[in-house]
Amino acid sequence: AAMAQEKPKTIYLAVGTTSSEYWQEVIWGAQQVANSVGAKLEVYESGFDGQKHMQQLGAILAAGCEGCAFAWFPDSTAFTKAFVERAEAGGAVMTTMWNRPEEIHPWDTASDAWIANISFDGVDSGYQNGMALCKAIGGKGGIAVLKGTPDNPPSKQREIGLLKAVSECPGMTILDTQIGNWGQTEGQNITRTWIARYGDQLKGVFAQNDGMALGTVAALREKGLAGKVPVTGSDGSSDVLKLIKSGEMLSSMRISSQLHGAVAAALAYAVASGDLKIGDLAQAQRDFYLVQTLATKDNVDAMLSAQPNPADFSYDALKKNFWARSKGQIPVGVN
Amino acid sequence: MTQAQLHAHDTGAMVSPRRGEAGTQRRSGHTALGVLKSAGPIVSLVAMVLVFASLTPNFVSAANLQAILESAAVPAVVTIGMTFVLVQGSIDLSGEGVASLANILLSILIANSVTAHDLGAGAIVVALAAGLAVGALNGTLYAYLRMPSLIVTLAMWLITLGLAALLFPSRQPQILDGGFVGLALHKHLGLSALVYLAAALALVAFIVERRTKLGRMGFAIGAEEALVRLAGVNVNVYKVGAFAICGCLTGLAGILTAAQIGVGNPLAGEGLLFPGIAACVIGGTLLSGGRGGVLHSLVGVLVLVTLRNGLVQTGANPLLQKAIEGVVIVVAVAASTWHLRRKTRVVK
Amino acid sequence: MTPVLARMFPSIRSAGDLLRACGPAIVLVLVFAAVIWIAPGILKWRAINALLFDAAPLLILVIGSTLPVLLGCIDLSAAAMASFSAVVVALLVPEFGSAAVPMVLAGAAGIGAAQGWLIGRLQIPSFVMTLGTLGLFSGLALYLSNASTVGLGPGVAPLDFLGGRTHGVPNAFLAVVAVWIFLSLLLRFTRVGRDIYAFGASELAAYMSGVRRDLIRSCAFAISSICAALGGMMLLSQTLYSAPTMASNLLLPALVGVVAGGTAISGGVGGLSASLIGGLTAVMVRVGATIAGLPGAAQDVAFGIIILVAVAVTTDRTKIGIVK
Amino acid sequence: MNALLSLQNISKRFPGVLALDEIDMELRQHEVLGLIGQNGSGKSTLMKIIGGLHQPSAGEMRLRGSPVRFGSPLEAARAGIGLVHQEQSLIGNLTVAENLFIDKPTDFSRFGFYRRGRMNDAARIQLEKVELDIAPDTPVDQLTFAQRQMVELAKVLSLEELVEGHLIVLFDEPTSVLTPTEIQALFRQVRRLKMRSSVVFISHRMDEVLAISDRVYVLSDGRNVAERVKGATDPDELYELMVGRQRAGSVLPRSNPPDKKAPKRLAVRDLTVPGKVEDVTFDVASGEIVGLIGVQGSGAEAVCRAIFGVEDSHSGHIEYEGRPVRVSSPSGAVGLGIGYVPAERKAEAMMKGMSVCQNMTVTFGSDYGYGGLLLSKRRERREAANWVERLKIKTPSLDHRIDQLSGGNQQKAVLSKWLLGRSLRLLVLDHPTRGLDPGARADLFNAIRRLAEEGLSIVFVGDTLDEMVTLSDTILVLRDGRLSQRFDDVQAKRPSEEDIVRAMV
Ligand SMILES: Nc1ncnc2c1ncn2[C@@H]1O[C@H](COP(=O)(O)OP(=O)(O)OP(=O)(O)O)[C@@H](O)[C@H]1O
Ligand SMILES: Nc1ncnc2c1ncn2[C@@H]1O[C@H](COP(=O)(O)OP(=O)(O)OP(=O)(O)O)[C@@H](O)[C@H]1O
Ligand SMILES: [Mg+2]
Ligand SMILES: [Mg+2]
Repeated sequence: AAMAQEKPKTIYLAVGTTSSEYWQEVIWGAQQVANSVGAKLEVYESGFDGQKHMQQLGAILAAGCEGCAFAWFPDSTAFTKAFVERAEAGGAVMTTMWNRPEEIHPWDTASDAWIANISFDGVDSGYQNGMALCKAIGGKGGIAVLKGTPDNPPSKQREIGLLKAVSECPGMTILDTQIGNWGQTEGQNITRTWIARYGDQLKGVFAQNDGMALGTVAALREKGLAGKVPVTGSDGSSDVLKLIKSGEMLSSMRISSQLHGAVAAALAYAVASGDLKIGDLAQAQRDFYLVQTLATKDNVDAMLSAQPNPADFSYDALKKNFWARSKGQIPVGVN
Repeated sequence: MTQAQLHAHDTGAMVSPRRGEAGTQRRSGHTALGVLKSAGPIVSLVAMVLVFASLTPNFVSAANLQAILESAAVPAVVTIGMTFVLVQGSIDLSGEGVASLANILLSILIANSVTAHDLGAGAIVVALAAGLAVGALNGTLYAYLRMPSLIVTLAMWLITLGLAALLFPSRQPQILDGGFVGLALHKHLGLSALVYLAAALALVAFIVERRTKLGRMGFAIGAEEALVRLAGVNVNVYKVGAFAICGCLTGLAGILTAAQIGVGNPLAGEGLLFPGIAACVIGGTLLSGGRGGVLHSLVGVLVLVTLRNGLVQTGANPLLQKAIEGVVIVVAVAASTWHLRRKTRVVK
Repeated sequence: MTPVLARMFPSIRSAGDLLRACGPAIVLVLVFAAVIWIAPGILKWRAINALLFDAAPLLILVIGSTLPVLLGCIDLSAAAMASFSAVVVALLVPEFGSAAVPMVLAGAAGIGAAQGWLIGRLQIPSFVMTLGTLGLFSGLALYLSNASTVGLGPGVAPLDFLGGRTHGVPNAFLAVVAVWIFLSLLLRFTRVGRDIYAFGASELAAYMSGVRRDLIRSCAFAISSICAALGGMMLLSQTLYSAPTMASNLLLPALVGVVAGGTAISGGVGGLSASLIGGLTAVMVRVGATIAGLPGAAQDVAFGIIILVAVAVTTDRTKIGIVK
Repeated sequence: MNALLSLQNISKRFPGVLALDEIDMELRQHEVLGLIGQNGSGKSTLMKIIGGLHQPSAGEMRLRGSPVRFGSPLEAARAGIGLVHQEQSLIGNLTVAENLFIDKPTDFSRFGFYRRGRMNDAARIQLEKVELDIAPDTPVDQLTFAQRQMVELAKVLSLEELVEGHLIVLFDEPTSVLTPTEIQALFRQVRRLKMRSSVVFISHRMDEVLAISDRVYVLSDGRNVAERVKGATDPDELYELMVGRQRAGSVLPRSNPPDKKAPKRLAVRDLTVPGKVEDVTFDVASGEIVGLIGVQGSGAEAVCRAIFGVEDSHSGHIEYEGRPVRVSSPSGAVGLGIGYVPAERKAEAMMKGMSVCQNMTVTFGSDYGYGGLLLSKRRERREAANWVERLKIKTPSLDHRIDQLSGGNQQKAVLSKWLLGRSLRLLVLDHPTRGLDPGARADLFNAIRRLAEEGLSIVFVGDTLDEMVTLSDTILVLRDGRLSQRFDDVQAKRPSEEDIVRAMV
């Protein structure tokens, strides 16, 4: 890639949707980076339609984009390779978020353009939430599982983590697994059906994200069961934190979405502006998880009162060590 | 012999009784065959209940019936509105966007955790008005500019969804208005106010459909628009009316979703549209217009909701549920319109 | 108009007709001009070339979806079919190698034809039938792939070809052009084409004139399915990974493309050139919105408004008595 | 006499067509005014202008001396003007009562809600006028065709109660689909109506027009060419004024009687269509014209449709050119060389929005191409042009939209769709002359006769006995779905009409 010493004026950020708190925070994080270097942040939304992002990337590259900085969300793992290869062909550099096929990595594919892949550990999320659930139900009883869209890596990882927890908590059994497609209403309808089907047998619900967990809580409320049947989610969105505080939810894996956006943007900018050379990066710096914390009743107050400080997300602050909050390299064979 | 004389002659010839004389016959719905034919969708519903009941004993429990009715409430509201449009032979695809827009409007205007507004019932009025306005705009573009409703509402789908996203205040607003959230929470006879609201709306819609000019002209337009125009009826007004009703009810559905979950969601309408249309058609409302109605569509909603519930109850492979649903839609529609098959029938 | 032109385009009889016939093309030119104005860099051959490469899957879907629409039907399952066939190809390649591609295309043709045939036999609206198969294909794609992305190694000649370039032109786009030419000839110069238009203008009258409607419907839906499968493979050749939902979002843009070109949703009016223009318009609008730097949600709003304007301008209301 | 309604220099221009060209007309009080003219001469357009459906492009309309302009049928109805349309205009899924008042200023709805009781009571009164014993809340699609026509009549009669003062009632070809009994009932109503209204009556049957009208206007090409008073004219003169040629001998006699020994083209044995036709057996020789007749509902139409394969189910044997065949769809029939012109031209035979040429070549155009699959537009256009000339189809060009032709010309274009087929050997015609003017009918008959002489076999269901006797070689009479009598060699020994009628009842 062209290591233009001239600083990029724009950072291009691709997001799944602007209609969710997580993505809004990602945008916010990236915006702080852009602000701090005086660059413009352009946000591209796809509604999780990979084709749309392909066309948008194509349009940007077509208009001429040597040495551009991209922080990109591949809508599904199927598109990752195409995105990074295009960035390479267009002479740009790119960081990716979340979705990467298990068998390709930034150092073996489009390695001059693909700076890094930044994600969160879904197995860990599933495991910790699962163990919290195990504890909450006293190590015994049936739980039900709400999965996200079935072909999505975080959904699979969180399921693997849960299964690990189940194997360590032999009294906890999985009554049923259904696909809720990350949606609130679907989560609500499925949970209603579970309540009717399992009645008292249903001791807990493991929802793979906060949206479905919200639907689950709504269904439990209808039956006066909210707070009695523990529910776990993942993302740590503000409304779920409030539910954890009120006791209607048990836990949720809080990921730092601002950090996700900021690190992805900062790394892309760093390479595009020549502050960092791809060739100097180790594998652990190119494929890593960011830290995450399980939100429970014990720490939720602190989380709720914490206000992100823009200064922490400035380019200069991050540049001190882009990997300061990395949880380490993503294990091989996993994504 | 002149032709006039000839006519006088075969005067006698023509008095022989004709076949199929309606004479004293009343409505087809009152004949045994008529009842059976329009009962097709109900028969499929009953058959489905029987199948699931035999597969899992829990299926017919009171708790599960409540679950089914609660899950049917919001789709029913959407479907009632959609029926008015389909009966006229047009289609409204904008539902997902409209419901999302109404949902987000409501949740940022009612007492909530993100914005400072607290309009109370005023928020509901604004959100409903937005639905109504989009519906009326759909109808106006379709009726007065003569653009196909499919494409008008498809574009409006994108526009309203975009507006909902633009209005989204970067965090999901939690709704703090206890009375509003209570709509979904307080139960009477085991059912929330939403179910009663849906039932009441169905009743009102049924009366509108059968007893008002708007309802009756809707059927007429669906069957013979050209003739209705020929009679000098201002068809466009009724078209706009139907789309406005549809938009308003779809907006209401978005509002009710907010009551159910307790948080605003700019994607609240997702997954409402195609099942809504499928429900109408399964119930016996023809996409070509002129036939069917609110009660038909309600049966269709129950068929779909029962199916989804039953698939979960019986533990069908979750990956295959969509596929099973697809097949059931086709089979249910084919079965409920089987008696209409004719060589010369046109179905597009 | 000169007599020769009048003979070639008998339906154009006045300036108004001419304007309406050219409306979609004018809209395309205007949109393109706007894009050039925003970003002159787009005029480079490399840029256009890349755009065509990206647009190919959508364009082929638009072309395929046109045939059912010409009948007055609709094929909602096309995008799901594209994902489904991409998944099946990826699954079959380890076993059958390059032969997987023609196998899947043939399978798609068969499934499409069966779909069309069932619409006639069961007499259910195509909207419902294809809504059902939309669910069926996406469910099967999930099930067969076990809900995961399936990688595709190199060495699948047909897919390598689709992903490659000839004299710098993307082969995928060449394939689109080839399909477009072939189908245009089919529509214009063969009995099948004539029957499709007759069916669209009045199914009953066409049936009573001896048009074999089951056959025609099957043909149209088979072509739609083949094009969808081809679109799925183009996508696959770009990403080299298949996912069970990878093309699902193409459904609406494909329909928009068909209609924005001036093909009437009620059937009998329009054609493939119109669709190609409409599809390119849909692509250019998105490109323009992207380059203009509109925020994501505003892009949707702008896209919606442009569709409304384009359709308002290009709908030929004289040929459709009653608009539904 | 004082003119109730007078039209001065009324013109109506449609895109590309001048339908009315400076028409003057006067309608007096208490009179029945007959209006005749060839297909496409502008009769319906004139009625629609008076009825408020169209607005004139130029000219003035005066009602009781003061100029008026109706923007809609409702405005016309308020002024006491009612129109019975040429095509039936009832809406199938509305009730009889709703249909009766759909285009009237009524107070049967309040705040958009219907007051059904009042509406049905009012409807009952109207139905009694036309002696129709049906419940006012019956959906119209449950009525028979003729019942519907009577409802159409009641619909216009209901103006009597709703509007004060003198009425104007316009009948656009009300009789073309009525049986003689019903025509008599209609005429009784018209005569009764004269007490408080003026009537305009359009028909293609000269004798009917003369029987009911006090005065007759003749239209031609959108112009008013003649005015005649009852008693001072006769059908032949009217015909001449209208068509511009002699009536006598308008249908040519058959030059060569069909060869009785020629091989059978079609043999129908024990044909049964459930609920419509029972055990019907007959033969059609090559070049023979077989006329089927019976009262409405006697099964003639079902026989035609069964032969063409569009009845949903039928049993019995059909032999075609000596081979037993099962025809289960029109395409199957076409493959055998059988064609069918249905009675419902608009819905079943014509592709609206497509050109004359496209309509003509849809079935057999590929015969002029290559290998049955590739088309040759040049050759098929030449053939289409050939038939346009032969049948004297009046169209500006081959590429004119078929629905903008007059009824008779539409019918000829539909007919030539079949004649284009070189392999066509049997043509089934179901009421082919419905709505045609006498000149067009004569043209059509001559064409059919000529084709039969060339060897085409024809099965024909006609509108009147006169038609049957004029054209058929053999007449088969159907009664209640069964064959009740046959008359052979009709052209040689004409059966008396009494005989035929006797077989029908
Ligand atoms: N007896 C019947 N009753 C009701 N509907 C029927 C009956 N027979 C056929 N149909 C319906 O009419 C449709 C048309 O059938 P038909 O075989 O006449 O035409 P087709 O198969 O389209 O013609 P072709 O064979 O030329 O393609 C069928 O698909 C079927 O749904
Ligand atoms: N809506 C229209 N648009 C364009 N041309 C029309 C329209 N209505 C009628 N015409 C044309 O106007 C002329 C007069 O038609 P009109 O229907 O008044 O004839 P008519 O005398 O009633 O014929 P018929 O005896 O067949 O009923 C015809 O040439 C017809 O094609
Ligand atoms: Mg007329
Ligand atoms: Mg067949």
